[in-house]
Amino acid sequence: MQMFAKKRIEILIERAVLKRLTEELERTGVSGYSVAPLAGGRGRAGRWEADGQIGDAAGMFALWCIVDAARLDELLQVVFAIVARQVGLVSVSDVQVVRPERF
Amino acid sequence: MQMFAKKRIEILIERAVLKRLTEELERTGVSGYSVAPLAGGRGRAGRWEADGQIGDAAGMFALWCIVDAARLDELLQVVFAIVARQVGLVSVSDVQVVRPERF
Amino acid sequence: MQMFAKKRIEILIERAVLKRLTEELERTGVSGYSVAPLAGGRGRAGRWEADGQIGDAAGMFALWCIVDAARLDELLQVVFAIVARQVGLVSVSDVQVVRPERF
Amino acid sequence: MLALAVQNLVSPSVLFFGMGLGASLGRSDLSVPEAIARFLSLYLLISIGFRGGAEVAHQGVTPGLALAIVAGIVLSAGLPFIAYALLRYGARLDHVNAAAVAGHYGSISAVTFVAITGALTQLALPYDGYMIAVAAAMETPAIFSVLVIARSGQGRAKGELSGDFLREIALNGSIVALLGAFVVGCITGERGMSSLKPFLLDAFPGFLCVFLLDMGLIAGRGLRDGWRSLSPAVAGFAWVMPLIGAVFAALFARLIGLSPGSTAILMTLGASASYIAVPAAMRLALPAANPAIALTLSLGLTFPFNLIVGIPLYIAAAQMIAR
Amino acid sequence: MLALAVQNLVSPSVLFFGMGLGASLGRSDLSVPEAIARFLSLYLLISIGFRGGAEVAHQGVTPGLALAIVAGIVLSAGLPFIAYALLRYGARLDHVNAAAVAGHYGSISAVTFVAITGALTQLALPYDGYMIAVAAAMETPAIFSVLVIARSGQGRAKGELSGDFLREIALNGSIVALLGAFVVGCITGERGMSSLKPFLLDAFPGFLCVFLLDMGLIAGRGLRDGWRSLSPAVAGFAWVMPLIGAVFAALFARLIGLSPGSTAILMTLGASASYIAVPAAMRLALPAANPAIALTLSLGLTFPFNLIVGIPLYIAAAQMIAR
Amino acid sequence: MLALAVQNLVSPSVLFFGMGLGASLGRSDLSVPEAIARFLSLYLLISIGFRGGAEVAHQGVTPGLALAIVAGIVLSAGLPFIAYALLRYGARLDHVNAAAVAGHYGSISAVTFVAITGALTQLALPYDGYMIAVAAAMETPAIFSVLVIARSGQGRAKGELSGDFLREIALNGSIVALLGAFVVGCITGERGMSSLKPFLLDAFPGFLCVFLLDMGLIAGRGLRDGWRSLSPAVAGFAWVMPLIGAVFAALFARLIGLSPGSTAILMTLGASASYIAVPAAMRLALPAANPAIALTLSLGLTFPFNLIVGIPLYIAAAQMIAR
Ligand SMILES: Nc1ncnc2c1ncn2[C@@H]1O[C@H](COP(=O)(O)O)[C@@H](O)[C@H]1O
Ligand SMILES: Nc1ncnc2c1ncn2[C@@H]1O[C@H](COP(=O)(O)O)[C@@H](O)[C@H]1O
Ligand SMILES: Nc1ncnc2c1ncn2[C@@H]1O[C@H](COP(=O)(O)O)[C@@H](O)[C@H]1O
Ligand code: NA
Ligand code: NA
Ligand code: NA
Repeated sequence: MQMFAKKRIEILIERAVLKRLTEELERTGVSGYSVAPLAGGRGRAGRWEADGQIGDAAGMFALWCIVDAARLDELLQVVFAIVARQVGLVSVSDVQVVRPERF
Repeated sequence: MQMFAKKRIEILIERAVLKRLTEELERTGVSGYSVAPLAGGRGRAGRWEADGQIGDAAGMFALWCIVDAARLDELLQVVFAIVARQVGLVSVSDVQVVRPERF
Repeated sequence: MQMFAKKRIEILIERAVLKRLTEELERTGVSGYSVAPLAGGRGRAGRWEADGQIGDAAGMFALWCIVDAARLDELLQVVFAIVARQVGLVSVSDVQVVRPERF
Repeated sequence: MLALAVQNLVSPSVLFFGMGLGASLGRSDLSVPEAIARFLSLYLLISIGFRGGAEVAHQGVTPGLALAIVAGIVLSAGLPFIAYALLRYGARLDHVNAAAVAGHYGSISAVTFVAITGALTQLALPYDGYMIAVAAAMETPAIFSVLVIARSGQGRAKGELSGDFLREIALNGSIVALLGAFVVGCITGERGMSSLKPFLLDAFPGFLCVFLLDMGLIAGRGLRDGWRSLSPAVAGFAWVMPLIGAVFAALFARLIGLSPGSTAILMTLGASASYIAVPAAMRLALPAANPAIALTLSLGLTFPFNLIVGIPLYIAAAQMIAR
Repeated sequence: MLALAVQNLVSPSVLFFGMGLGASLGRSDLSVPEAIARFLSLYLLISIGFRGGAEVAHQGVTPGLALAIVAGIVLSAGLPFIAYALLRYGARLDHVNAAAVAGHYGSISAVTFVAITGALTQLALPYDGYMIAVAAAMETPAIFSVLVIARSGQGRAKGELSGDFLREIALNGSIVALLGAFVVGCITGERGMSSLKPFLLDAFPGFLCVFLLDMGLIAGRGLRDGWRSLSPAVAGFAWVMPLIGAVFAALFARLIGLSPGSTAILMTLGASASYIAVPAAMRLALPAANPAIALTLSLGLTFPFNLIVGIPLYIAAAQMIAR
Repeated sequence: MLALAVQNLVSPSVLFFGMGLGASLGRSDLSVPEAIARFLSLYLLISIGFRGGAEVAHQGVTPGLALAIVAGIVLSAGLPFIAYALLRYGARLDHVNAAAVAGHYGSISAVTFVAITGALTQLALPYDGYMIAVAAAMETPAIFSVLVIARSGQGRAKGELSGDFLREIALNGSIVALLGAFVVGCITGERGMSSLKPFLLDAFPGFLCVFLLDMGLIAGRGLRDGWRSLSPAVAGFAWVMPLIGAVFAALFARLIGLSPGSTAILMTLGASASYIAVPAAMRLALPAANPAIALTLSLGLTFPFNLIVGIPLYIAAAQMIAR
C-alpha cells in the first residue's frame, strides 16, 4: 500500500488541563486526536502514581495527534501556549498513513 | 548495542471489533501485539470519552504490533479488511529492536 | 519552532518488575519516564488480558523514556539487565523535542 | 396516574439521572470512572437476573412463561420493522442509521425494567417473576431483524450472518450475566437470596442511583454534542415509538392473558430501547451507522420519557386492558 | 477530651489510615486502583450531601442557615490571607507555593467533616443538618482569595479570572456531586433515605475505611518523597494553621449564635484543608506551584492532626464557647 | 459428607464460579474490569483479616495460637519440596516450572479459607479465630523454599535472596492488607465490627459471588489456552497434591491438638494453592517459569476440587482425627 508521511505530536498533560488543550486543538481544526491514561511517571516535579489518587487534579494523560507536517508549527504554538507552564512534555515523531486526505 | 530496523503498526480500534482484529492477526502468524486502553478522543465520528460508558460497545483501544518490514504490506491488508469500515485509524512508524529474530 | 532529535526507549514490562526497572532508571539519572497500563497482548508467552486479573503479578505496562542519543547505549544496558529474563519487549525510535536541555 | 408520575419524578434515582443530565449539559467535569460504570452495569444485570430466578424458584414455572417468552420474541423481532419504516419514511433518516436505531428499539432497557417493577411493587400490583426471563429473551431478536432490514437496503450496507457473528451476539457478556444470574437464582432460590440479600437487594437502590447519575451524564453528553444532528422528526420518533411499542405489547399481553402487572411490564419492555447489548452488535453489523444517534435517542429522550410519562401510562392502561 | 482523643485514635477508620501510612512509608506495594479511589470519593460526597439534604428536609430550613453560610464563606475567603502571611513571612515559603497552600487551608476537607459529625453523634451532641451546606459553601471562596493573593505578588505568577476558569471552578465535579446529592436529599427526604439507607448510610463506615486506607497510602507516599523539601517551619504550619482556623471559626460561630455541636463543626471546617477540589483549581490558577507540597501538608500532617488532637479540642472548646 | 458436597455445589458462590468458567470456555466476552477485580481481592483480604482479628479480640489469645502458627509455617515451608518432587520426577515437568508451581502449593488460597469457614459455620462446628493469623503466616514461607529448590537446580535457574527481594515479599500488598486488617480487627474488636458489619460482613457473600464469577472467568481462560500444554500427569498433580497437603496438615493438627474445626481449616490451608501473592514473587524469583501453568493448575483444577470434593472430605476427616 502506498503510504504518506505525517507528523505525530505527543503531549503528556495533567488531568486539570486536558480539557483546555482539547478545546484549543478543536478550535484550530485538527482532524482528530486520541487520549490514553498514564499510570505514573517521573519528571522534574518528581515521581507520581495514578493508583489511589483522590483529588480532582490527580492523573496525567498522553494525548497524540497525527497531522500534516505543514500544520506542525501552528499546532506546536497552540500546544505550548497551554502546556508550557504546566507539568508535561511535548514530542514529535514521523509516521506514515494510508489516507493522507484525512489529516 | 546493535539495533535492527523494524516497523511498528498502530491501530486505533473500537472495543466491539478488537477481538476480530486480534484473531485475524494471530491467524497471519504475527509474533505478538500489545493493546492499551484509550480514555477518549475525537475523529470524524465526533468526540468520545471512556469515562462512564455503560454499553458493551463503548471504548476504544490502541493496538500496536512490531513487525519486519517485509511483512508490513500483508499485515496492512489484513488490518484494513477489518478496520476500513469502522471508526479508527492506522499508522506506521519506524522502530529499532535488539533481537531481530523475534519479529 | 526549532526541534532537536532525541531517542525514545519503550519497554513493555510486567507489573512485578516495574518497580525494579524504575528504581534502576532513577539511579542512572534519567530526567524522566512515563508509564501507561496495557489492556492485553500476545507474545511468546501466549495471550493475556488485564481484565479480571486477581493476582498481584498480573498486568503489564508500557514505560517510555525520552533520552539523548548519547545516553542510549548505557540505558539499554541497564534496561536489558532487568528485562532480558522477563516477559517483555524493548524498542527504540526517533523523536524530536523543543527543549533539548531537559533530557 | 398523575400522582404516580409525580412520585416517579421525585424518586431519588430519577433525580440522580436529572442531576447527571444537568451536570453534563452544564459542562461540569463530573464523571464516573469507566471501570465503575462497567461494574455497575454488571451488578444491575446480576441483581435483576438473580432476583428473577429466585422469584421463579418461589412461584414455580407457571404455564404462562413459555407463551410470554414467545410473545416477547415476536415483539422484539417485529418492532424494528415498524421503527425502521417510521425513521426511514417518516423522519427521512438514511438507510443505515434508520436500521441501527430500529434495532435499539426492538430490544429492551434493563433499567426501565427495574423502574416498572419498582412502580408495581409500590402500587402493590403483583406480577410474574418470569418476566425477567421474557426481558432477557427480548434482548437479541431485534438484532436479527436489523440484519434482514440491512440486506434489503439498496446494497449500501450489508449485514453479515456468519457463525462467528451469531456466537458473538448470543454470548454477549451482558446477556450471559443476566441469564447466568437468573439460572443461579432459580437453583439457589430462597436460600441463596437470604445470603445475597444485603448486596443484591438492599444495596440495589443505592447502586442504581449511581448508575442513573452516570446515565444522566452520558445522556447529557449525547444531547449536548448531538442535538444539532437530530432533526425534530427523528427526535419525535423517540417519544412516539415507545407508545407504538407499548400498544403492540398490550395486544400480545391481552392475547396470552397476562395479569395487569405483567401486562404493564411487557408494555414497558416493548416501549423501551436498549443501550447496553445492542450497540455492540450494531458496531459489528452496521459499522457505517453513527452510534451517537441511537444512544442519544434511547438514553437521552426515550429513557426519561418512559420513566416520567410512559410507566404511569402503561400501568393505567394495563389495568384497563388486562383481566 | 482525652478519652475522646484515645477513642478516635482507635476507631477503625483512623487505624486504617495508619495502616495505609505505615504501608507506604515501609514501601509496601499495597495500592487502591485509581478507578476505585475516584469512586470512593464520589461515594463519600454523595453520601454526605444526601444525608445533609435529608436532614434539612427533616429539620426544615432554620433561620440560622443563611447566617451560617455567610459565616462559612467569609471564613473560607479570609483564612487564605492569614495562611499566606504565615507561610510567606513566617515559614519563608516562596510566593507561588505559599499562595497555593493557602488556598488549600481556606477550603475544607470532607472526610474531616465526617469525622467531626461522627464524634458528635457518639457524644449525643446535636448539630444542624444544614452544616453540610455550609461545608459545600466553604469549598470554593478560598480559590478566589488565592487569585487575589497571586496577583498581588511581584509579577512572578499571574492568576486568571476568565469566565472559563470561573465556570470550571463552579462546576467542579466534586462540588456538583456534593450539592446535587444535597438537593436530591432535600427533595426526597425520609422516603429517599429509607430506600438508600443500606448503601449510603449502613455501608458508609466500611467504604470510609477503604478511603482512609487509601488516604494513608497517599499521605505516606507524599511524606516519603517530600519530607526533605519541607522545612520545619512549613511543617509546623500544618499544625498551627488548624488552630488559627478553628479560633476564627469559633468567633464567627459565637457571633451568629450557633449551637455547641454546630460550633464544633464550623471550627473543624475552618481547621481542615482541602485535597479533593482545590488542588485541581490550583493546577489551573498557579501551575508553577508544586502540588506535592500542599498535598503532603494537608493530607500527611493536618488531616491526622485534626483527627487525633483537633476534633476533641474543638468539641471541648465549642461546649465552653457556645451558648 | 455427600450432602455437604452437594450443598456446596449449589451454593451461589460456587454456581457463580461455574457460570464464569462456562462463559469463558464458551468464549463469551463477559469480563470484570481490572480495577474491580483488584478491589474485590483487596476487599476480601480486609474482610477476612478484620473478622479474624475481631474474633481473636473476642476469644482472647489462646495458648494454641503460637503452636498453630509454627505448624502452619513448617507446613508451608515443607510442602513445596514434596510438590516439587512430584512434579519433577512424577510428572516430568521441567525444573523451573516445577519449582514455581511448587511454591503456589505451599502457600494458601484466601477464598478457599472463606469456603471452609463458611462450611464450618453452617455445620455449627466451632473453630479458632486465630486461624486467619495461621493462614497469613502460611502465605510466604513457601516462597523461600522455592528459592532453595531453585538454587539446587542444575544451574539453569538461579533464585535470588537479596534484601530488596525479601522486603518485596514481606511487604507484598496482599499480605499487608490481610495482616493490617487483622491488627485493626484485634484492636477495635466488637465495637469496630458493629460499625463495619454491613460492609465487611453482610455484603461479603455478594462481593464473594462477583469475585468467584471473575475467578471462574480467569480459570476458564487458563484452561482454554493452556490445556494443551498440561500433560495428564501435571493435571493429575492438581488433584493429588491437595490430598497430600491435607494429610500432612492433619498430622500437624493432631500433634498440636487442634479442635476438629481448626483441624479442618489447617487441612484446607495445606490443600489449597495460592493465586494472589505467590505469582508475583515467582515472576521475580523465577522469571523463566511460565506463569500460566501454575495459575491454571491452582485456579482451574485445585480450587474447584477443594470446593467440591476437598472441603467435605477434610471436615469429615477432621472430625475423626481431632479430639
Ligand atoms: N524524559 C522523559 N521521558 C518520558 N516521559 C517524561 C520524561 N520527562 C518527563 N516525563 C513525563 O512528564 C511528566 C511531567 O514531567 P515534568 O514536567 O518534568 O515533571 C512526568 O511525570 C512524566 O510522566
Ligand atoms: N488525527 C488523529 N490523530 C490521532 N488520533 C485520531 C486522529 N483522528 C482520529 N483519531 C482517533 O481515532 C478515533 C476514530 O476516528 P474516526 O474514525 O475519524 O472517528 C478517534 O476517536 C480518535 O481517537
Ligand atoms: N511484536 C510485538 N509487537 C508488539 N508487542 C509485542 C510484540 N511481541 C510481544 N509483545 C508484547 O510483549 C508482551 C510479552 O511478550 P513475550 O515476552 O514475547 O511473551 C506481550 O504480551 C505483548 O504485550
Ligand atoms: Na423495545
Ligand atoms: Na479550612
Ligand atoms: Na497449600
